Amino acid sequence: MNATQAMFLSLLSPMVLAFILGVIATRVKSDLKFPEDLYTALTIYLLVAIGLKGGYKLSISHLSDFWRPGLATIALGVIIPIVSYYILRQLGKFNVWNAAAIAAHYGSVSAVTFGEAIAFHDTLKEEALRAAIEAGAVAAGTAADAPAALAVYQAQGLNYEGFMPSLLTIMEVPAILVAIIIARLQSREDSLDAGEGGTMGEVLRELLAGKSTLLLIGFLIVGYVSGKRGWDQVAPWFDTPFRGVLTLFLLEAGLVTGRRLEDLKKVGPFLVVFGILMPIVSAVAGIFAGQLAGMTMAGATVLGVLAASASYIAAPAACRVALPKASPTYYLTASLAITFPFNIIVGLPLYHFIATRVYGL
Amino acid sequence: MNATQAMFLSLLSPMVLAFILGVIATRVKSDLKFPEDLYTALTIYLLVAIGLKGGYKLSISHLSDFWRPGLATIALGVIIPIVSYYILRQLGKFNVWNAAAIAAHYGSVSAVTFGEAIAFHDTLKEEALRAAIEAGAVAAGTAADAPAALAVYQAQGLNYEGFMPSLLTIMEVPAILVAIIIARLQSREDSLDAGEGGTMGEVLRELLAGKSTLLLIGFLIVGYVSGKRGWDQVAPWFDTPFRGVLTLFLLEAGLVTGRRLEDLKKVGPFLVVFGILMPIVSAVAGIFAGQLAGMTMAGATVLGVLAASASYIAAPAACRVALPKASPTYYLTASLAITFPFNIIVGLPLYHFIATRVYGL
Amino acid sequence: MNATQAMFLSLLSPMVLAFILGVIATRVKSDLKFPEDLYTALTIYLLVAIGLKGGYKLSISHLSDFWRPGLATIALGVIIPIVSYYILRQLGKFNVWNAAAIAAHYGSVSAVTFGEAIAFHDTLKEEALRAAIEAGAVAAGTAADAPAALAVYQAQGLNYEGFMPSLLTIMEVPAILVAIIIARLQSREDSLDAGEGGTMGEVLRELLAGKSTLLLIGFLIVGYVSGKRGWDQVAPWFDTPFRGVLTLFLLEAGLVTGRRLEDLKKVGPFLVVFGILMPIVSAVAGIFAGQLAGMTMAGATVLGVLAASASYIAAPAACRVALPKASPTYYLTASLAITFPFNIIVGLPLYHFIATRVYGL
Amino acid sequence: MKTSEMKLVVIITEDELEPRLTKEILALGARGYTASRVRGEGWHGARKSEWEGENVRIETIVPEPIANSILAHIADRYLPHYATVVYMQTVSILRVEKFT
Amino acid sequence: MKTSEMKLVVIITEDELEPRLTKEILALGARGYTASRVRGEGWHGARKSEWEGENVRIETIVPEPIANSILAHIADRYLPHYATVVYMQTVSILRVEKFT
Amino acid sequence: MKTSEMKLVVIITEDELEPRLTKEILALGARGYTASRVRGEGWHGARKSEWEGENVRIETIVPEPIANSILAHIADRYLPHYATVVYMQTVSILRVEKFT
Ligand SMILES: Nc1ncnc2c1ncn2[C@@H]1O[C@H](COP(=O)(O)O)[C@@H](O)[C@H]1O
Ligand SMILES: Nc1ncnc2c1ncn2[C@@H]1O[C@H](COP(=O)(O)O)[C@@H](O)[C@H]1O
Ligand SMILES: Nc1ncnc2c1ncn2[C@@H]1O[C@H](COP(=O)(O)O)[C@@H](O)[C@H]1O
Ligand code: NA
Ligand code: NA
Ligand code: NA
Repeated sequence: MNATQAMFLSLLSPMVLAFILGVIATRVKSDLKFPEDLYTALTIYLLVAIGLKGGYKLSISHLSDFWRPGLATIALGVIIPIVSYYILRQLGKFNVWNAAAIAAHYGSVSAVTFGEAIAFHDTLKEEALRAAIEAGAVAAGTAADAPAALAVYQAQGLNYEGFMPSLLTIMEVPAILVAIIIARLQSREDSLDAGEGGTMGEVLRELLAGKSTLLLIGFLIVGYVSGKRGWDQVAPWFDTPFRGVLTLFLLEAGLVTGRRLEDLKKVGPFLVVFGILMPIVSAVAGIFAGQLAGMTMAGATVLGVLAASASYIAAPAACRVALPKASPTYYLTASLAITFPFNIIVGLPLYHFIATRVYGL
Repeated sequence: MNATQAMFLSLLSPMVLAFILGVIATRVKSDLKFPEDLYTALTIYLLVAIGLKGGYKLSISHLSDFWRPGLATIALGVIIPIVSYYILRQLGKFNVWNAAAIAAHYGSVSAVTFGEAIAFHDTLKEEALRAAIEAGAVAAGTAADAPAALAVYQAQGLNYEGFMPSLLTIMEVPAILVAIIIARLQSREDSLDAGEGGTMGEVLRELLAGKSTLLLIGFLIVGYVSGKRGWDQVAPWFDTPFRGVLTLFLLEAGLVTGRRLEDLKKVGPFLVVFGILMPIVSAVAGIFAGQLAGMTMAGATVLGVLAASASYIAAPAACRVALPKASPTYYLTASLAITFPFNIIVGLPLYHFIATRVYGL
Repeated sequence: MNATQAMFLSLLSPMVLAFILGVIATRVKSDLKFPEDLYTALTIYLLVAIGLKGGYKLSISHLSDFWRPGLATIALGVIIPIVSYYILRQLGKFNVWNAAAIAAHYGSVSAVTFGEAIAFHDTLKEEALRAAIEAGAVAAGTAADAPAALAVYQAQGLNYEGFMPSLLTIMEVPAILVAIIIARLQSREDSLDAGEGGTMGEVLRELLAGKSTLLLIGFLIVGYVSGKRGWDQVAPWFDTPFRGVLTLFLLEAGLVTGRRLEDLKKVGPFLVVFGILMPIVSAVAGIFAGQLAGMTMAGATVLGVLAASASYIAAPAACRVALPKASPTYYLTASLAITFPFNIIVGLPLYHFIATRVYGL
Repeated sequence: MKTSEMKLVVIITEDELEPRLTKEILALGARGYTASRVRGEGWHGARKSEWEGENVRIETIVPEPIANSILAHIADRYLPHYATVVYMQTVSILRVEKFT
Repeated sequence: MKTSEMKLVVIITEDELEPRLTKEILALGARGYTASRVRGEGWHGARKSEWEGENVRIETIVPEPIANSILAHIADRYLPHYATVVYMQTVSILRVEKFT
Repeated sequence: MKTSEMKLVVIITEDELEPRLTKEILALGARGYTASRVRGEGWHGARKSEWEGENVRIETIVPEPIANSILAHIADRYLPHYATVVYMQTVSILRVEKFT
């Protein structure tokens, strides 16, 4: 599949279009508003669904290949915030606190962007199967999970590793810790440890017990332990309707992003450029790291997406506790109003395209 | 299918029974109460689902037949509020504001009634297929969307046009504008234009950016643009469980209606009679208009249902802004506590029956 | 299937694991929190789904066998609270009000425990079918509801009666009335009847119009009346995803239970022991009663589960009105933090094992 | 701005009582009220979840005599039976006609 | 504790007006506000469900002169057109710099 | 009605702090409190969505000495670190035993 087709496929998906519609709705001052708690409910659904599916996939795959991608993921989670921090300090002239907080967000990950990457690959697979059927390469009516279909995906590098959600979880935490350590070293102020809430231990506990990490790791284990039998019981709720629910979620994300767009002026042009270029740099790093770690092309692409994505569930909560002097306007606007839409709309097909070049497929 | 059977089929559907149960629950003073935001969440689901399906259907059908039904719809949207207004003023002795506001509601449409009309036709199709299988006309095990099944529906006039949700959207707006214009002409008071919120331009913007219009039009476009590929991705969430979700929604609608029943005394017998006869008149007008416009029998029936239905999402919001002197007790009670249940319980099979006579099927 | 396997199967289900994860989340002080209204929304879904399925199953089964299980259920609903009351008074030294309120909870039932029992049996059936296919007893690819599959379930006593949800509803009410009557007789205080809210009539009305009874009975009737045709319309929403939704619900139940665990100290060791032993006693009584009433093994097991389960929707609401002097700390902690997890985790496979012994299968 | 003085009565009680209590407040002469969903702890223990019940906070601005009859009514019918707290303050308002 | 006196202005009005009204309050000099979701009844009938609309309750602590301009603004722009109630009280606060 | 005077202390702060703060208020001698979900703006910017966090509004009726220790506690532990506003008023209450 070439770049234009992939771009097209991604842009015309109901998920991306719903996101754009949400942004437009705030621009035309629509009274459309999601109920206060629906966003939280959808987040819980998303995290549980991703965790469960990852755990199930893990339970049916070989773990021996896991350690290298795991190491690559940790490396990305450590390097990206350090690089981001220096760029933000040196070129962006941000103060220590804001630079560290933004760096924490860009080193960490976004589960929704990950979900959309999964949905994007599912669509790519369906397209590949359809094309193969049309070309007569496989029999008409071949089921999406029949061996013949899997071979088609395989040939086009569309099967990602089952443990991708584990990598999502792994990459969530280190960047935030790294950014906090940098901020402390730089500010030479240990007062943070003395103040209310905020010793390193507390921050770590907060991160591991934080809802996104807890749901992801927790349901990864649930999915792993309950295996195929468990998965079959819950798949009609957590798998089949996944892309439909994601459509609703992205509509809401569009509404939130649209409201944030007004803050773009406040954050200045540097952060806008950073919010677009940094993900591309990280994605490329992620794809190469994935290849080095011996991952499939789809796996490396998704690792690239993880590297490119900026957190907006775990990181904001952690920064409120650990870096209270950083301004939410900067880190929320950058991750939500710039990087998130960029990744969803342009990034996914772009990273897929880069990966096909890197893998020579 | 004869009138009694259709009546029976409609009355015994879980959706209608859930509505009746909701009304009973308030009558026996049950503590059953929907969470404050569940109603809004269900409304969003419903509007997105209707829009998406309509857009998808539109993308696979010929648009050349669209302009005549479109015109018929606009004509209904203009004429029904005018007729309603004069009936309410002359016979009902309502003041200008209340007559205009009620007329706006009856000229506009109810997406839930539309959803129930779709569900009703889906059930009719299933019944027709079952009967055909029993009669040996088609092979046992014929899938609901197999060509043989489609032929069965066709023969019985059960296939409605793919663009019906577009007509729903089209009919939502004009009646409200017409009613407001009437109110201003009649009251010779241009103060409205001068006051806070409420110039015609503002009202129009409010209507087009209003959540029901925005979601319907927006997802109609999303569904159209993302086509069959997009639809397949989201159908397990927005199509397969549609009637189940509608059942929950109608339970909640029943609770709201039940609470409103107490207001029946306040609004007086005239409005009760109006709330039952006006929909029938409008439905007949809608069916004939549909036939004139060359629509299928099912399409004309649904157009009749649209004409008969009274708005309770878009119109109340608009009237609060544009006709603040009208009393919500009248327009909400009439549309919610009289016309909505009448249409759901008696109207659907009745209009279907009328349509079979008009079309001679 | 032997006891260890069943235990294993139950413990490793996503539902039970989600419950355990919820408890752990509160223990590690996670910020994971369900939106305020999501719990209510899930409860409504659960009750409607159980009622509808029961009604549909009832509509396709013979009612002649119903009266004996019905009587057995009422007998259990009367005897369990009496026995509980005397144990709590004599051995536990609780005062009249608290003893009566706790007895009301243990005589009544928990719809979630029932739902989990149904899910447990569905899993047992799937396992039995898988085993039969592996053993070559039935052909590979046999559908879960094919006659051959039903014969497999039959042979292993895994088919429960279609009217089980009716029994759930029947057992909900009497215990609460019995407990209130006991409290009044014992306290020789008729002031209750005189005070605000709380005559027997009011309590009965409150119970029958209470949301859990109303939804269960209401949708049992809806399901019965709309039959197979109605069921097919709503099953994709109320049946297929049931176990997935239950997983979310049990996660939330785990969070609530976890928060209650702190109250364990307050209620003292007697109530902890009571909360574990009483359900076992009741379950055994329920299984024997079921056998006496001529029920299938699975039916008797589910009756045992009903007897063992303690209410936490209907009973707390009723006790707040009728026994305001009883302390919620006792009855909520006992039913939610002790008996509910015990039944879900250990009880289900244990009662299933006991039933296989009683039935000699 | 020219303002007048009125009494603000605030009642915090069990949420199931809202329909009944608001009807009574209006019957006692109040021209309106505002209600919101709250949770809390007090003599009757915690009321902060679905399981234990939650509370409602009702505030109404009324002339002093009506405030007194509302307080008397609450003291008589609610305080002895239900988890209830009530308090009163003086507030400055615009448009005295809206409240009398 | 050493406390200072400030005015607390409370506005109850139609929820759709929240974005506009809060912007205006800040423009008039308030340094912050707190808003919550409420329902109620009054001259304009019941506003307690999605269908009829709901209300918002906005409270803001401000120095007296700003309180007066907020009241004047409400009297001019909201009271005649929308379901609105407004009242003012005196409160004791800590950290006067936060409000001026 | 015979009423007594008490202090009403209202605290608006970050919602994550609710469990901790309410525990402390009760430890300082309050016999109860009422909490509700609010949003707002102030020195620390907007707090009106899941993303930025929301606020909680806690009100507690207490005798004057306890009110003072609550204010001192807030001034010491919350005002310097968290988005917090606190104010105090005098209210008339029924049933003084409930609050002392
Ligand atoms: N001292 C207090 N200050 C503020 N609210 C209170 C106080 N005491 C009780 N409440 C509220 O009033 C409700 C009923 O109080 P009680 O009757 O004391 O249980 C509680 O659930 C709290 O929401
Ligand atoms: N006397 C009152 N006391 C407290 N709140 C009131 C009062 N009157 C009206 N309200 C509130 O203010 C809103 C608008 O009032 P109104 O303009 O009188 O309809 C109502 O929906 C109530 O929430
Ligand atoms: N002047 C004010 N009046 C009322 N509420 C305020 C005011 N200033 C701040 N708040 C509330 O207190 C929270 C914290 O304030 P701050 O510490 O100033 O950011 C805000 O989010 C508002 O909800
Ligand atoms: Na990243
Ligand atoms: Na109409
Ligand atoms: Na029981």
